[in-house]
Amino acid sequence: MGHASHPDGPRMTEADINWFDTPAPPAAEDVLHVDVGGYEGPLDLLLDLARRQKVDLSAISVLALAEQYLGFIDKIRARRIEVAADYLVMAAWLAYLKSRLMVPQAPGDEEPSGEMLAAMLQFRLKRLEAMRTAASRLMNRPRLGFQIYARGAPEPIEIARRSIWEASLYDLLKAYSSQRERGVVTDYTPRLRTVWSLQDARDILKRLIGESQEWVSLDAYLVDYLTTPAERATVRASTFASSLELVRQGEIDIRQTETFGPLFMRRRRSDRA
Amino acid sequence: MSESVQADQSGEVLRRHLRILEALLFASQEPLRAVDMAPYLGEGVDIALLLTQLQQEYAHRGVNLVRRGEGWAFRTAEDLGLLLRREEHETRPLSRAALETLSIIAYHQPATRAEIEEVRGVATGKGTLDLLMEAGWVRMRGRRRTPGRPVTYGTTDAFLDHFGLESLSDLPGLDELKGAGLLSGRLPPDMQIPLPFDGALRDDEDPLDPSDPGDNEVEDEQT
Amino acid sequence: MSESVQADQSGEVLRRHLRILEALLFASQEPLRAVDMAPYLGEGVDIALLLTQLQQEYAHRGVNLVRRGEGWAFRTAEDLGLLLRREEHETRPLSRAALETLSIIAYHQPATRAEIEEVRGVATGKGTLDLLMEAGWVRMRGRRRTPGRPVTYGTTDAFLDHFGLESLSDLPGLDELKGAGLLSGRLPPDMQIPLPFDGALRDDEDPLDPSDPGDNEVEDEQT
Repeated sequence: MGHASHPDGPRMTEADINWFDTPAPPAAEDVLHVDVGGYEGPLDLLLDLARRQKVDLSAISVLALAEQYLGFIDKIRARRIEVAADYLVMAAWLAYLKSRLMVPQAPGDEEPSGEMLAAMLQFRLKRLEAMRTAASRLMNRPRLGFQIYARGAPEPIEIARRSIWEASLYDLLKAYSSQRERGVVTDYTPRLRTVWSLQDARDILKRLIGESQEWVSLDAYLVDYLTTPAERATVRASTFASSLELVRQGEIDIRQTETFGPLFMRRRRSDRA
Repeated sequence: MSESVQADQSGEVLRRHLRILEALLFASQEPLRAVDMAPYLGEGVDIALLLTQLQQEYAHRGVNLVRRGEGWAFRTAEDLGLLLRREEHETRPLSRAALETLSIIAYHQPATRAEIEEVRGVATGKGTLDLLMEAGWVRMRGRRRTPGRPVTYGTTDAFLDHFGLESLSDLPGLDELKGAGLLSGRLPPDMQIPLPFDGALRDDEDPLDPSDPGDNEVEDEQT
Repeated sequence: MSESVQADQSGEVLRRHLRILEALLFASQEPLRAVDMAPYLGEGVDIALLLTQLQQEYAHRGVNLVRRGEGWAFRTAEDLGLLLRREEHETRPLSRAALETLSIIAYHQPATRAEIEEVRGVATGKGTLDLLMEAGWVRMRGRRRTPGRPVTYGTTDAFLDHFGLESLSDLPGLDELKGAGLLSGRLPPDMQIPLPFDGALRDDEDPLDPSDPGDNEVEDEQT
C-alpha cells in the first residue's frame, strides 16, 4: 500500500513481541551448567528440558526427561548450590515415576501405573505450554491503546444536579415574624433586689444568737427581717448558709426535728470544745 | 474495461482514505489539522476534499465532523446536546438564612441588600441571594435612585406559584400574623408590616440595563 | 396516505434513536451497556435491534461499533491497527507470572488460586492477582462451595475490551485447547471439558459478600 512508506508514520512491526520479561532460557549445551535461578519452578524447568527434546510434547520421552531432570538437580547439588524444596519434591516424584516406568506393573498393584503417571506429567506440561502460548496470542492481539483506539476526546455526559428547594408558606411567615420580633427594641431595666450577703447574714445571726444556749428557731430570730416578701428568700437563704458555716466552725448547734420542720439553733457550750 | 477497474480502484482508495481519516479523528485527543493527517495518507492526496466528504457523510448523524479553526474533530451533534444532558433533581429544605432573606424580600420589596440586612441584623451572603434567584423566586428589579444606586430585589411569579399565593397582597398582614400566633402580643404599638409592592417599577427605581451585572461589582469591591 | 405518513414518522423516530445512540457511544470512552443508554431513549425501545443496525452501518467505516461482553463501544477498525499504531510503550509491562495467571484465569474461569497454582506449578505471589485486578482485567467472582470456600476469579468486560474480544468464546485457540482437553483441571480422557464461563455464578459458587476481603485473609495467615 502506498501509505506504508511515509517517514513520520507509525512503525509497522509485525513480528511477535516477546511480552515475557524473563530472558530466554540458556542454550541446550549450557543447561546443565546453570542453577535453577532462571526457572519459575520445577514444572517450568521440566518444560524447558522437554522442549530441548525438539519433538512435540506428546512425543517426548518422559523417562529421558525424568533422567535429565534428576541429573540436573544432582549436578547442582554436587556444586553445593541451594535448591528450593519444591525442586527436590519433584525430583523425588520423578525418581518414583522412573522406577514405575522401568519395572513392569505387578498384577494386583493398586498404585497408578508408570504410564499413567507419565501421561499426567505430559498433560501438565502441555497445559502449561498451552497457557503460555495463549498468553502470547492474547498479547499479540490488536489491543486497546496499541492498535485499536477509543474515542480520544470523550465528551462527558453532563449531569446537571438541580436542587429543588422546599419551603412552605408557614416556614416563610414564621421566618419573617421571628425576625421582626427579634428586631423589636425593648427597654429593659433589671429590677434591683435587696440581697443579704453571706458576711452580713453571718454577722446578724451571731449577734441574734449571742450567748443564748436555748434552742430557738431560726424564723423566730429573723422575725424582724422577714416582713418584706421580696426579701424573705434572700434572708433565709443567706442566714441558713451562714449558719452551716458557724456549725462547721463549732460556734453554734443546729437541729431539725422533722422534715421541713423549723430549724433550731443555740450557742454551743464552750466546755464541750 | 480498464477504465472501470481504475474507477473501482479509485473508489476503493477513496474509501480507505476516508476510513483512515475517520479513525484518526476519532482517536485523537485534539482537533487534527490537515498536516497532522497527511502522513497517514499517500502523497498528493487532497485532504481538504476528503474532509468535506466526510463532513457530509456525518452531517445528519448523531456525531458531526466539525471544523475548529485549523483543526477538525468529531463532536456530538448540537441538537442532541440538550437531550444528552441529564438533570437530576434533589429536594432540599431551604436554609434558614435563605428563608429569612426571602421573607424580607417578599414583604419589603422592592428591597435593597442593605435594607434586607437591616431587618435581619446580619450581613446577607451573596450566595443566599444567588440561591434564591437560581430557585427562581427572587429577581433583580432595578436600581434605587439613591447614592450608590443599589440593586432592588423583588419576588417572581414562580414565588407566588410555589407558596400558593394569588398575589403579593395575599401575604398576611400584622393582625393575621398575630392571629396565627406567629407574632406575639408583646410588640410595640407602632410596629408595622409593610405592604409589598409588586408593580413594575417604583418612582425611585431605575430599570436594570440588560448588561447590568447586578450586585457583583459591589461584591468585588468588598473583597 | 396516512400509512406512508406513519412509516415516515417511524423512520424518523428510528433515525433519531440511532443518532442518540451514536452520540452516546461516541461520547464515551468506556463501553456502555444497554441499561446505561435506555434512559436516553423512550420507553419500550428495542435497543438491541438499534445497536445491531448501528453496528451494520459502521461495519465498513474506519470506526466500528463493537460488542464487549455486556457493553458496546466505538473502536477504530482492527484492520487499521498497524497503520495507527503509535510508538507507545507498555506503561507497566506485565511479568511472565502475571501473563500466565491472566491467561489461566481467562481460559479456566471461574478459577481459584489453587487451580492457577496447579497449572503453573508454583505459588502465585500476592502481587500478581492484585496487579491484574488493579488493571481491571480480573475480578473476584465469588467463593467456591468447597472446603475452605476459596475465592473464584474471572475476567472482566474491560479485559474483553482491552484484547478486542466480543466474548470469552473469542479467546484465541479456545477450540483447539478444548479439543486437546487442555482446559480441564485433571487428566483428560473421559472428563467433560469445561469452557471458560463468565456468567453470573456457577452452581458451585457463592456470591461475594460486599465486605468480603477476598483472599487477603488467607494471605495474612500465610505470612
